[in-house]
Amino acid sequence: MEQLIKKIKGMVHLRAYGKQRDDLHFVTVDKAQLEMILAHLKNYEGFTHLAFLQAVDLLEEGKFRLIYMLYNYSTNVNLGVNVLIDRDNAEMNSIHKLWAHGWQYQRELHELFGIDFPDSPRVHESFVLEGWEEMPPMRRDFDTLEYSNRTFYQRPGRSTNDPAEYMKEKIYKNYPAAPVIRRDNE
Amino acid sequence: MVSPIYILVLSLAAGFMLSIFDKGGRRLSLTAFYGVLTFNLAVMVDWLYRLAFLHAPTLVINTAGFKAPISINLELGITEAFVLLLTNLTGLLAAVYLFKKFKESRVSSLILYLLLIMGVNGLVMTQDLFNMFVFLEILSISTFALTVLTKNSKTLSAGFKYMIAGGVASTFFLLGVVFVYYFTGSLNLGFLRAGQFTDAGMIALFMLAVSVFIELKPFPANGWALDVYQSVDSGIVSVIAVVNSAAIGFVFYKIMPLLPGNFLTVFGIAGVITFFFSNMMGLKQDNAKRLLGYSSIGQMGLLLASLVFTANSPANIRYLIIGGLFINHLISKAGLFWLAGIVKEEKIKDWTILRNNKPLLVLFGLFIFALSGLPPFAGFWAKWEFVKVLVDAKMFFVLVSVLVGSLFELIFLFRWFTNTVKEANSELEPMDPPGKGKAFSAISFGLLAVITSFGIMRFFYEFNWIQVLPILAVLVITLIDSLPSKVKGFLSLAALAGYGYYIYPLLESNLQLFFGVIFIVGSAVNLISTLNRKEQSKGFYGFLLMMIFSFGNLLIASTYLEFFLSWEFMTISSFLLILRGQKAQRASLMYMIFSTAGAYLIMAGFSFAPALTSSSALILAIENVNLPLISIIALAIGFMIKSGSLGVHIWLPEAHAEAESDVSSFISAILLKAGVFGLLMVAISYISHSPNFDVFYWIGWIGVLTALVGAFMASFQEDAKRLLAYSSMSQVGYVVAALALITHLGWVTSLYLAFNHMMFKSALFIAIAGIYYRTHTRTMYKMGGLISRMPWTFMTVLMSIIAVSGVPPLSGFGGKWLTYTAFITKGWYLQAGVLFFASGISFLYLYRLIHTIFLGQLKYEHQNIKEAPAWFIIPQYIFLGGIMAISMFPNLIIEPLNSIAMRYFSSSIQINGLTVISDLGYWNGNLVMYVTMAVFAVPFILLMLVKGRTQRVKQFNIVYAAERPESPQTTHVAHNMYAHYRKALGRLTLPRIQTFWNGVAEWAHTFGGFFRRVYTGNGQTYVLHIIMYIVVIYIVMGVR
Amino acid sequence: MSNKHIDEIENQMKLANESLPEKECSLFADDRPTTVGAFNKYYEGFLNWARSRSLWMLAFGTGCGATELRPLMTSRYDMSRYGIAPRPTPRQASVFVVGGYASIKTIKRIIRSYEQMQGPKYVIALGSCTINGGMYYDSYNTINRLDYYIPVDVYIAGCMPRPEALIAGFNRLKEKIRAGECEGMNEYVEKFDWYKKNQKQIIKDWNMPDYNW
Amino acid sequence: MSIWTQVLYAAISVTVATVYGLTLGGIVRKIYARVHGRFGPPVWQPFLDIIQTSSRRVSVSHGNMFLLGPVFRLAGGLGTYLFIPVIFGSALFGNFSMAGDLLLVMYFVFFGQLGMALGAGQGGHPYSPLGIARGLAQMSAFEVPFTLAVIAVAIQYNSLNITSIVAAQQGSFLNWTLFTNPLAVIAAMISMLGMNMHSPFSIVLAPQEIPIGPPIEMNSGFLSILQTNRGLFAAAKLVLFMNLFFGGATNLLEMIAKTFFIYMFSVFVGAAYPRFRPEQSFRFFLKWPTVVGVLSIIYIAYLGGVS
Repeated sequence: MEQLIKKIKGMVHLRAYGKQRDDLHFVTVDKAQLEMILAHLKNYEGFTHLAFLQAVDLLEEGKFRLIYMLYNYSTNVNLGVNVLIDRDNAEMNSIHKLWAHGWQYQRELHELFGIDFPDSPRVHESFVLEGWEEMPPMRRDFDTLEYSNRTFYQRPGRSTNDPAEYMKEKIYKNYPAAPVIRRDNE
Repeated sequence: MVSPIYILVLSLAAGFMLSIFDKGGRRLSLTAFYGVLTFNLAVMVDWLYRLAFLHAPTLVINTAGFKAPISINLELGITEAFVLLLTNLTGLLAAVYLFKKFKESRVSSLILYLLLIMGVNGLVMTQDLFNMFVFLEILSISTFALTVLTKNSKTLSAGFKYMIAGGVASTFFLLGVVFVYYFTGSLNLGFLRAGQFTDAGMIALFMLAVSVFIELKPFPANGWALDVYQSVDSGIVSVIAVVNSAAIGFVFYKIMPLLPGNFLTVFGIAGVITFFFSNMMGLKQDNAKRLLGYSSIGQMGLLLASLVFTANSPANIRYLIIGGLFINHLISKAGLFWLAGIVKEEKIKDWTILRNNKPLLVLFGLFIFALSGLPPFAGFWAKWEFVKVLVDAKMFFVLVSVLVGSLFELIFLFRWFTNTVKEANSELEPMDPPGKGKAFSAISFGLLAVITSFGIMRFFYEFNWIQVLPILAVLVITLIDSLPSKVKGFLSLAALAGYGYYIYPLLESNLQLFFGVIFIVGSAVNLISTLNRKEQSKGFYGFLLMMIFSFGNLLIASTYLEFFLSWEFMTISSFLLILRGQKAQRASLMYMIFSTAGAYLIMAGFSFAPALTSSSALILAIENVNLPLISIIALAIGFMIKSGSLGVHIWLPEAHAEAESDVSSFISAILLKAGVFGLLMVAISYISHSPNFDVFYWIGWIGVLTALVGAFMASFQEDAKRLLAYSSMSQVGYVVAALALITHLGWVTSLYLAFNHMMFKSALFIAIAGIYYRTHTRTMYKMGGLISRMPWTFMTVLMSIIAVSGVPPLSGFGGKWLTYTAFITKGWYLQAGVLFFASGISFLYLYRLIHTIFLGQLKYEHQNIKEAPAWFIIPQYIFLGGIMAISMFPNLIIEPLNSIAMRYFSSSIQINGLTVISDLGYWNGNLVMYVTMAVFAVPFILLMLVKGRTQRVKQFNIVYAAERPESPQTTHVAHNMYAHYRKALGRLTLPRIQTFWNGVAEWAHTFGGFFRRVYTGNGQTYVLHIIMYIVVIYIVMGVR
Repeated sequence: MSNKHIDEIENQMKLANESLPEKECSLFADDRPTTVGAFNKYYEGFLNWARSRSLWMLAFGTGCGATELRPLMTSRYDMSRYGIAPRPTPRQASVFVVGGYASIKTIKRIIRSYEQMQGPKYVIALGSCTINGGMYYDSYNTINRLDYYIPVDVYIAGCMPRPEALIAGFNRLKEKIRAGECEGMNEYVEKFDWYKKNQKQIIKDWNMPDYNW
Repeated sequence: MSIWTQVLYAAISVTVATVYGLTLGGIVRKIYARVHGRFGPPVWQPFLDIIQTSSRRVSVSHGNMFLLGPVFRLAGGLGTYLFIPVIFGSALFGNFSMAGDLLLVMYFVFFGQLGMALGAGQGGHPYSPLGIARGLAQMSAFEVPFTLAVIAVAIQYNSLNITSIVAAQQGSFLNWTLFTNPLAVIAAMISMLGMNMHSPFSIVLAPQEIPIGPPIEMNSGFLSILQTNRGLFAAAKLVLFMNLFFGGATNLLEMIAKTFFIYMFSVFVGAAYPRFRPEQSFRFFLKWPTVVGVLSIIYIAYLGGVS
């Protein structure tokens, strides 16, 4: 794995590298070099499978992090290739030519985060939200509660409880403490 | 009274003088040239008239003042006069055809032409062997010189080969002449008798005969001739192919009496072989003139064979056969060569431009029909009689070769014809208008063909006018063809009514009457649907009437020939009707091939049959005829081809599907019944005599399997008409199977089914025609939901499919009940089981038909279409009325059928009031109908009570798994509806029979191609062929 | 009343179906649903008894609560002994069990299926989500109150309610049916415009007719 | 016997058959439930269901053919039943069997199926034709062994008249076709599995694949008619089988007892086997049952099976 990282380092500008587990690594690369490195990983390093493509809204930094999670079937290693893109007018190149099913992820990202993938087929069709008109709902500055209140007729009198507190209060009131199971090896 | 010697003299003299005349201008020389040719013709007309009608004695002309054998003498009998008349006529017309060429080319061509004609005349008339040699040489040289007049390297080499081969043949002839003179001291044919020849003399005769034979281009020693046909100018080729061959053929005819029997047989067989193989090789040809060349060679072979094999026949029959074949060949071949010159296209696929010139197209069709030996042209009669002669002489090998060879010939001719008429060709180049001379010649021969055919029919066979009525109908309708289609339609209907009125008294038995109803009344109702035609439909009604009249004539035909003639008329007219379909090229060709094969079998079958003893209609007279087994088999197969039985059915779906939609109903509902009628006729003869082989047991199995396979095939079709076509095949399979039971109940069943099928299949085809008229598609999955747009048509289809499927209470159930009862009574249990299976399968295709067209989702493009026009609706409801009537009162039909069958068997059913009782069970159609109505009413009332407030919704208001349908196309389940059945049956669904016939076609082509390799194109090889051929013949004949 | 007059009234009864493309308008029925009243008291009572003993449930799992329907069908709880049977098509079903949270996408299908059921029809709403949004009360994508979109006869609270609770709910429904209180079908028609307004407010992509017959 | 008496008798006979058929349906559901280890619905559940569906206040129709589809179906069931003599020698249960013989009954079965197929077809739902295509194809397959068996029976008794077939089996239970021609009975009983469309031959309704198939658009009153027919038609088929193969019945009790056991055969098979795929089903019927059917004919017709 180190060799691979080195190799990547030799090829592109490696912004960050992190190792989560033995079989789970993350690298962060530049936006412009992403396609190149993905193609390389797919064609020469055996990362033939795109497990998912997901985004994280880094509101505070004004960025989106896109995670291309690749998987190598022969070594059973996951490699997440991260790339940071601007949050305003977010736009990214499409990878549907590398992985045909990529268009579906991109369509999802377009709908839920508002990230555009100009070449991707059918990217502007609605994915799960049929006819959504507001701000893309997965952006962190979208206030779902406000939206829900505005749209979905809250039923008055609804209250929320913390389940643990609630159970202690209502069900186990008569018990001094919750029963604790002790095991020998502890 | 001019002595024919002047023909020779004048031709020769004119030949020498022409070059002098030419100095005075081409006009003068041409006048002299045509004058001489006309003179020749006039002399022959005169002589033929004298000989034939004034009974003048055979003219013998002695030259140089001596009598034969010292001098050369000429003879002009009626035969010579006849041949010369035709050859001179052809010579003249060919010259007319070549007028432009003659005007432009050097004068020598005129001289050569005259010499050629003189040679021909001399050859025919001379009685002296040496003289014959001289004329042969003259002919040969002038021919060669004429061929090279068309100047290009091809003709040069072709002509050279011709010359060489002619030289070789002449050498042998000369040797023969020398030997003959050596052994007999005479060269005069009149003085030479076969008996005078010793063994050595035989060699002389052999040389003589074989050289003439070589000149007639026998297979395979004929490569030298083919190039000439292909490369030389059409006008001249027509002379070579027709006139030269005729003269040489006549020479052979003249020396025939000298030859011993075994020589003749070998020559005859060689002729047949030539006929067979030339035609087989013709299959692969795509060059028009070369194809005609093959055909010419083949025809000459046939002519030769007929000369040999009819030697023992009565004179008039012999004249008919030889003369018929000869005239037919002469007219049609010359005509076709001339057309080839007019069209100026080498490849037959380029002949499509002929479509631009309708009269020429008609002429082309005429010649093709004549050459194929179809009635009413001379070749048909000759072939009919020839087959009879061959059968009487028990020459089965020859018979088969002749028939198969004829079939080959028909195949390539009709491929050419259908290709010309129907081949898809987006850009039709305009055709140059033919020169006047060219057109005149061709048209004259067209007329001559018609006149001779009428002559034969009128004078030789003395046919009643009713037998000729089909042809007359075509002619009359052609005359009024400029009238609007509707007027012609009504006139046809009136004509049909008149015809029906006329033949009604001629129908002596109930059986004829029954088929009369199917043929005439059924056709009349079907004809209503054609009244919807908007365009002028040129020629349509003529052929339609021809077909219907031929149906009727089948009923009243009282001899084999009359029957067969009507049968052939029916085939021709139905072929032409099918050919009118838009993409009917392949379909019609296949139909024609199979029909003709069937027709040949029928012809052979009739030839095997003993003579009729009574003068009543054939269907009745046949009772007293004990048909031999071979005749029964041949006839049965022939008729089963027409009724589309398994194995020979592959023409059927194509023809039904590709014919125009209002024609298909005729084909299915009525034409197929003609096959049944024929088969019934065979069966009638069969039952009256005790046969030792149970043919009909096997026919029964074929019928049963036809029913099953037809039903299966129908289930897998996407094309509505194809589906109905296979359904027809299946239903007629039932009819044939029931007929094959040869029991009373079986025949009642068979006729009941035939009648029922006529009604519901007409209704269905007309319904589909109406739908096609509105939607312009036959592909079922492109329709759907039409019930709301075409409720009347839907009703027809609904009722009809109930009638097809045999669900009570409609008439179909009667058919099923009779069928199973009949089969079980007879003891054909497994057959009954298979039939039941077939009837189960029929639900598949019937449901498919009605669902994919009428139910399900209506397509966007059909949202606003209208109900089919009334002209389509009216006949449908007439048929529906018929179905309802016999459903409600089955006795209407069961009783007459019972009486028909009782003529041949004792009755096996009782009719007790409205109940029909058989040995096994009983059936009361009337009560079933009432009970059905009652049981239908009860749930209906119940439903009205419980259904609550009903909302009528539209086609997209379906549950569709909580989604909404996207489009009617994707929501309508129609395409490949029975995929699962196909999957279950697996390899059983492969089209094996189709594959088989494709294999046969492939095989024939390969063989044709294989034998064609004999023709290397090398002159030396060809000479070698000739020598080897002579050697082989020599050995085969056993000349010592 | 003249024919013309009747036509006018009928035209008023028609739905606009504005969201359908032009060429599809003729493919969907555009009639307004109408109320259909009960029969006389005793006969209707008998029918209601029969209806309550034969509840045909639409087998359409609309949310996670549908998981609880499986044990209900199978041997452990065996709903068939109460006369409850699943039907695969809304045309034949009489009870619609809405299985928990309903996203916008799902509610569209729920409405379509509900309208395609033939009345009298009943709705059992399962789980807290259908009552007030449950744990998804603040989601941008799930509704909070089912009764704003279709009439509900019985709510079964819980997240999720166990099969026993479902059986209790069905029994409650039966009682209501027998008491003749389940007129959701007519209620829907009477407040049709209100329901449609609520539905269309959240379902922006309304590519179906206004009433799915 | 006047026509009105006959109609009255027929009405009684039909009612009895319907009630009986529906009860059988209830019993089947009970049995299935017990095989699953459930209590199952009460045996009268089918009646409740019919009342429930027919008491719907509204219904939806896709057109006239859709409306007539269920009518055709029930008329088919009624007709089939009415042309079968139910109880040997009984005027009350003799029905209209004088109108036709066994062939009429066999073909009247198709009347309802064809009509229903047309009605369902007009529903416009894609699953309807899918189900019908399966049903028709399966029908064409299972009719083969059944027909062969019927032909064998016809040969054996030299009659297609149901009454005389039953008459020939009277006397001792050893006269039943079951014992005199066992091969035919085997073929017929296997094809009955297909007719009754319990699994493994339940490919038409197949709720998990093509939710309920042809009647998917059928609702309210239309459905109740179909349900009624289901009871009646089941009874009709059973009575036919009883008459042909199990000696018929001389009284109502015997009829009920016999048909019950005939029916249980297909119920037990159905409870024990999973569903075939369509092509497996077709192939199954065209293989061994057909062979058995052919053997039965050979046995009867050629090997002197009729002693």
